[in-house]
Amino acid sequence: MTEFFISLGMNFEWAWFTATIAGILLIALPLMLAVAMIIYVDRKIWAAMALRKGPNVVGPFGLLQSFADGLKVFLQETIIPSSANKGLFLIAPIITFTVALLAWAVIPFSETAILSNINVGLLYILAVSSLGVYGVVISGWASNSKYPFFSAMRAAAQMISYEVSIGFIIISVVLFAGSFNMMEIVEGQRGFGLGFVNAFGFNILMFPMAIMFLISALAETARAPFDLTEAESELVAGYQTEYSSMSFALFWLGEYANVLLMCALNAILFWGGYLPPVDWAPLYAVPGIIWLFAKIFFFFFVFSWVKATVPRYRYDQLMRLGWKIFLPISLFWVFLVSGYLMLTRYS
Amino acid sequence: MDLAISLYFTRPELILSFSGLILLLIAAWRNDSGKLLSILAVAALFGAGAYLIEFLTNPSYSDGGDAFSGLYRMDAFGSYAKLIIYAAAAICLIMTPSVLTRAGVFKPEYPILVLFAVVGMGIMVSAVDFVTLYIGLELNSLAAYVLASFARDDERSSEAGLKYFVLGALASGILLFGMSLIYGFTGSTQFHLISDALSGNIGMGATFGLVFILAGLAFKISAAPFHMWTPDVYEGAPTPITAFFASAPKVAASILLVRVSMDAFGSQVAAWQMIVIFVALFSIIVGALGAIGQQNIKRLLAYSSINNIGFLLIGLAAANAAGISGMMTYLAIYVVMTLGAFACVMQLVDRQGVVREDMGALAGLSETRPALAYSMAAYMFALAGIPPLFGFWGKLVVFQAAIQAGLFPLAILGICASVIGAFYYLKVVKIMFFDEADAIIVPADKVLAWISGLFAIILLTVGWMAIPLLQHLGDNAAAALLAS
Amino acid sequence: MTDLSQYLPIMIFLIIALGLSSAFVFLPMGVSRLTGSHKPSAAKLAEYECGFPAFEDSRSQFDVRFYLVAILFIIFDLEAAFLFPWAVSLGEIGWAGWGTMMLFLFELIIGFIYAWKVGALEWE
Amino acid sequence: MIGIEHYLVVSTILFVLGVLGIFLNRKNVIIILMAVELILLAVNINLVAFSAFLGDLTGQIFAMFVLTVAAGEAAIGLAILVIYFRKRGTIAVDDVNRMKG
Amino acid sequence: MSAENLPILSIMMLVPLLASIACMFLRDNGARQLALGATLLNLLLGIWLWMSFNPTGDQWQFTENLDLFGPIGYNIGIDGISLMLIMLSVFLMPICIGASWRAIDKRVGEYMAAFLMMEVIMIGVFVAQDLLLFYIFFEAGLIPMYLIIGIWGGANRIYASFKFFLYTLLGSVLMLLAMLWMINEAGTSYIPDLHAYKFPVEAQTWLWLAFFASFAVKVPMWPLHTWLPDAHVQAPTAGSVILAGVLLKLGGYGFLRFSLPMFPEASAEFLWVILGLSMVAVVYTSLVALVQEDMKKLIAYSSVAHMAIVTIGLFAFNQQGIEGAIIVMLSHGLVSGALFLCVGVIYDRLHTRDIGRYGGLSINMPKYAILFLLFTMASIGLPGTSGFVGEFLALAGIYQISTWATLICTTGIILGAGYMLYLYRRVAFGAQVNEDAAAMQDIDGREMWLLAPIAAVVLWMGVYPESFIQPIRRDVATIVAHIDRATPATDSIIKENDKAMTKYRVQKHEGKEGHLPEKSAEHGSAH
Repeated sequence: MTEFFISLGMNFEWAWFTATIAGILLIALPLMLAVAMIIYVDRKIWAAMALRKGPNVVGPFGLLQSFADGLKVFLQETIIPSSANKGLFLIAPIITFTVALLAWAVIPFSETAILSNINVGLLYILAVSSLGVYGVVISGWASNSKYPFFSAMRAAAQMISYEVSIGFIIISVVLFAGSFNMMEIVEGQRGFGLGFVNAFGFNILMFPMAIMFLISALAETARAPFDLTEAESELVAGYQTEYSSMSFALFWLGEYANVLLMCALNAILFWGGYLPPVDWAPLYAVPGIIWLFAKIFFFFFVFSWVKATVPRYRYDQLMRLGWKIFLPISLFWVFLVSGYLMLTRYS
Repeated sequence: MDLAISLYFTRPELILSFSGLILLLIAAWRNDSGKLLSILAVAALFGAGAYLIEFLTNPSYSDGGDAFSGLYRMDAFGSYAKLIIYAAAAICLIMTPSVLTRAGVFKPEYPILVLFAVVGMGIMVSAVDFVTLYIGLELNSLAAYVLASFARDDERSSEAGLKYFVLGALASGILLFGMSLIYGFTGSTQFHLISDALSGNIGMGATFGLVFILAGLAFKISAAPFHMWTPDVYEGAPTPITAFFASAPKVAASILLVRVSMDAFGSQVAAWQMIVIFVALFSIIVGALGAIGQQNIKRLLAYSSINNIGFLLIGLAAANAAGISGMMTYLAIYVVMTLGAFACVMQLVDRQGVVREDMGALAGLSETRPALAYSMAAYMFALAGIPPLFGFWGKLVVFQAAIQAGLFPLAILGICASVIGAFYYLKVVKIMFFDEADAIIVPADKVLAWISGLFAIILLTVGWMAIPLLQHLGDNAAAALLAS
Repeated sequence: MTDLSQYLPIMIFLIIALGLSSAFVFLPMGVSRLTGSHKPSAAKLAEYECGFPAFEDSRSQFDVRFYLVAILFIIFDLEAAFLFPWAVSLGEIGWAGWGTMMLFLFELIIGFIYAWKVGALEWE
Repeated sequence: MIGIEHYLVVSTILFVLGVLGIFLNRKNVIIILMAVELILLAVNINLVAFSAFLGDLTGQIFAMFVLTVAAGEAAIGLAILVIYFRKRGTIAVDDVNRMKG
Repeated sequence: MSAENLPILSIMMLVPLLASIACMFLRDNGARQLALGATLLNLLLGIWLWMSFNPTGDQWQFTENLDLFGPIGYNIGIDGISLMLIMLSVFLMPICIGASWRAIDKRVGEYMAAFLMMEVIMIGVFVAQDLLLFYIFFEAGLIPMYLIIGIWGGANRIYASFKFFLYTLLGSVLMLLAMLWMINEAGTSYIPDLHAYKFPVEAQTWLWLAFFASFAVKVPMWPLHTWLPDAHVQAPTAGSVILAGVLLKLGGYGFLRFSLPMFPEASAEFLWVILGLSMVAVVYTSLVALVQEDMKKLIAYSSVAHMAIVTIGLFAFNQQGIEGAIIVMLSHGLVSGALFLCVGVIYDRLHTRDIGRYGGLSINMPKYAILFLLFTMASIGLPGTSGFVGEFLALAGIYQISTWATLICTTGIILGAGYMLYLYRRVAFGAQVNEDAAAMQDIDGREMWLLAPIAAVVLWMGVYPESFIQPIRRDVATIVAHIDRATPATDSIIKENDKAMTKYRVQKHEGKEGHLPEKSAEHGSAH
């Protein structure tokens, strides 16, 4: 893109700067749009599975429902509870949303479309998504109210628990890809399976990891069946209970942005990212970004599907799954994968 | 093969760590296996110690060798130190079960934590690189923090753990900051490279680094003016654990200090000598004065340990072979004295079953429990450095080194301050022998009685016979350290 | 030195994202004042408590197991930190490097088993 | 251009803040724990900066170890604090005074 | 049979050592009997030792050298001086045990053990031929003495025991440093070798001061003597006996064995210190003694005065002075010990040491009065008693160095006569003002057995001192020869006469014994 701005007569620095800004906006704004749409989609899928209609009033097929909701919260009064820590109370949604946006900086949308092709991209994502816990904990703490507080504690414990196994799962991927660079991880999947399938997940060793990652992603984003932070009967609306107006919406947006990010990571880490499913020349005619979006959408569909169909876990079950099942398995898999690679690739 | 040699050199640590891990598994399944694990841990210490003997007796090994490309050195110096450490830890492990069981806090984790701490100490004394040093130090410290607060339901124990943790962590931080500066200004973390890089005039940054490192290590050996945590931790921690703190980690940290000073900063003796002299004198005086008013025996022994560290540092201040050798001898004797004294303290249980730590419990002990009183008196006189108790020899060798190095003011001040120290040791003896009996102390556990008695006899007799051996080991150790 | 210029866009992104989310938070506050929907009242500003006033400080003691999880997380996450550089350089460090890390993992697993057996992982 | 001394200044400031945090803080033990972490952070900045400027990897490896140990330390510190709190019901610094002498 | 073939010195230390350990486990009477038996056995061994000692043989006899303790050589051996002091110790020991026979009724086993341990240590100090070994024994004596004073002492015993311990410890630690320096410098800790080694003069100053710190406290010299009255008053009778009889001699022995032969130049340089302090001590402590109401305190102060005579004699740098000093040490050991026993006798009956509570004891306790009189006279230095010989020789020796010192010290003797006679008058003569004192029994058989032997030896030493001078003459001569190079300048006004007198004395001995080495005779008459 820099070249394009240079061709407009800018010098390199300005061109680069403009291109970067443009790139950022090209990520951030569509993302917000996508989140708005995905909320609609979520509701639609959910409704369809429950044989309901879902939003269907605002706009054609209710397409504009999310925008209407957005407008409504935008115009609402922002209530800051009198007992809350004002500063922290307002910072929490900012953190949540900023972090949710920030992770997208290293996602490769196609061979060329990546904002920042850093060498430790995956590590960056891990780091940034860990920061999300701060938003949660701060919101719960600053609300100075029982339910948000408990919810925040639960959410934090849940997120960090699954982060551990996500970390180990990621190591399996990195072992195969030999790099933390997101681009290289995707490229490493080109023709990975039997010489023509573009996916780590195709490998018999990696498939279980792909599944575990998907489930961990559900837990990490507190989606059903792991949405214990907002188990209505106990904790009302979770850690955002005290929030209102756009602050509330930011949590909502951030959450969905994270869901999308997890879907994207699923696609990138295990299912070839922007590559077509198989390494067959005609498929490359379709732009990579379409492949990626398709995959993201597929995983989002899975997320919605799960939400609509699977009953909620108990908290102890959730923790047991994370600590006693995923963690040992993923640890064992590190051994397995590295041993396999030592025997095959590196010997 | 390089790795094979490295593993060969690190066998003591390997044995101990694997024993620790296996014991951990046993502890996980059997919650009542504390005694068994203690025995196994002692066996592991013996096993690891057996490998050290080989290093100490075979002269071709004495200069040792580097393992893991210069991170770790096995030599006579480290081996001797480890021998002392292992012995101290083993004795603590033998003494502990009955006492902690009586207090109701004995858990199978205890011997395991001790083992891990010992592994850390082993790494500390063998470290010739800041990274290894730090790892060893922290492995030791982390286990020690937990041990300090081992009696979870005792307020004082948890407070001791907290204090120990906070100040220990601060010390580590200061030490690390110093290390990072030294690394930055010399470009290496390996001792011999640092020593090379530091020859000649050194700049501000390196000087700061040196001072920070010394301060951090002074914290770890609880030398004044970085001693403030010691009395509280010693008082709060369960007594057998205090005994452990006063013995093995002290040895390890002192040895570490010696190695860092002589090895890494060997080219800058003048830069640290004054600091060490100051710390030594200050420790002697603070230890002596601080102990005088104490009403708690464990606090008194804490100050006594500060005092003793001061004397020990005189050997380091001398910065010569005699000084190093003297320190080794001092440490070996110090461990016996300290453990013996704590073995006595652990026997102070009165008829109501109350564990006594106050001086009052000692009153008239010579009439109610003469054997205990006499052994305690032996430790007090030994710690004061009065012949014919063997504690005298330790003081003598360090002062000899100071004299050899021409540090007359240090020697004179130090030895005069030792008289102040003698005052409070005498006070303990006075309470036991001259005062009227207050509490009735019941006969305690046989093991403790045996240990306290045996060590007292060692200090009176066997110790003197061991001088040639101690000197041989010490000289070898010093030679190995200075050769590197 | 490694090229850090790739991180500059992230920096810019951070600024933009912060600005964006701050705008989202503070803009409605201004808007609501303009539109007149900003009408705070004591009841409205009270914390949520199912309709009755709060009995006690909401930041009361909470379950120690949360601490436990936090501690476990710190430990395991940082073990993973050792695995990251190892994973990318597995090809260069060979069997010795692999063996060493397996040894490390083995020790980690023993600790894990211990934690499991003593019930540190139980939530019940 | 940012030179090594800038890193040093930052790390020194952090270090001093950490140390002061321990000694001047009269409120809460948790703050002390954070101050300790701050000190270690200062060290890490130093190590990484030196490592980069010296072109020597040791510093970064050292930093990794420091990180890990810091985590272990934090975990143990937290654990000790929990049992302390359970017993005393407070974590105010001024209340850590059961033993005097 | 000669004692040469046996490690007799070790045996003499081993006997009380074993007995001491055994006493720890014995009940009252068993411990008493064992202790008495062991000390008597040691006395017999001592007599045998004396008889086997050859005053003309090697300087060091009965040597045993064992390389058992690394740098601390187990080198022991004796010369005449050591022999005499060992004899003093083993002689006083059974008497001490006897004196405690009834007076001590609590923790008898430990008490006896402590005394026996003291005996081991005292013998050890006198036989040690290794610097470190000497130091170990020298300082080890603190522990049993501390316990003796602290456990079995009087009302204020704790203060006294602490003072005793810390004073002496502070003095001796500096000596330790000096010893370490010497070992470092000379490369040996063997005392005979160190005698031969010439330390640099500048270093000697410091070394001498360090040794002085230790010995001056031990002797004790004014103004470091303040621990002594306290310790004496509070210690049990036998403790006082040992303290005055032997422990004070350690200081004198130290000066003789170390300060003088090893640092002659420094000794000469610091002569004025010794003389000055001694002069003050003689006069001052005598005056203090005059006003004492407590018998033990009085005798304690008299000890300080007497020991000042010892130091004066030692630093006379000539044969008479040193011989005299040694005889004073022996004599004072016996006499002050006996005086403490005398005090103990009446203290056991009335439980007070207040002079005013007694009076007219010669009426109801005639035997006691006679013995007490004898010891009083010996203390004063009446001719015919041991006190006279030593003091005369010592003063004659110092007279060659300093007329003034002699003059002042002689006044001290007069003052000594004053306070001792005053004491005796108040106790033994006069009216029987107190009924309970008047009702006291005369000394019984046990007490007689304690005092009579001392009385006999005191008279022996007074009448025929040659028995005691003969073993030491050669050793003193060796020392004098050795320190000759540093003999200080004198302010004596009768140098010539003095010279003649010395010569006369030496010739007399030569004529009599006929085996005095030529060399020492010359040096003995140097001036």
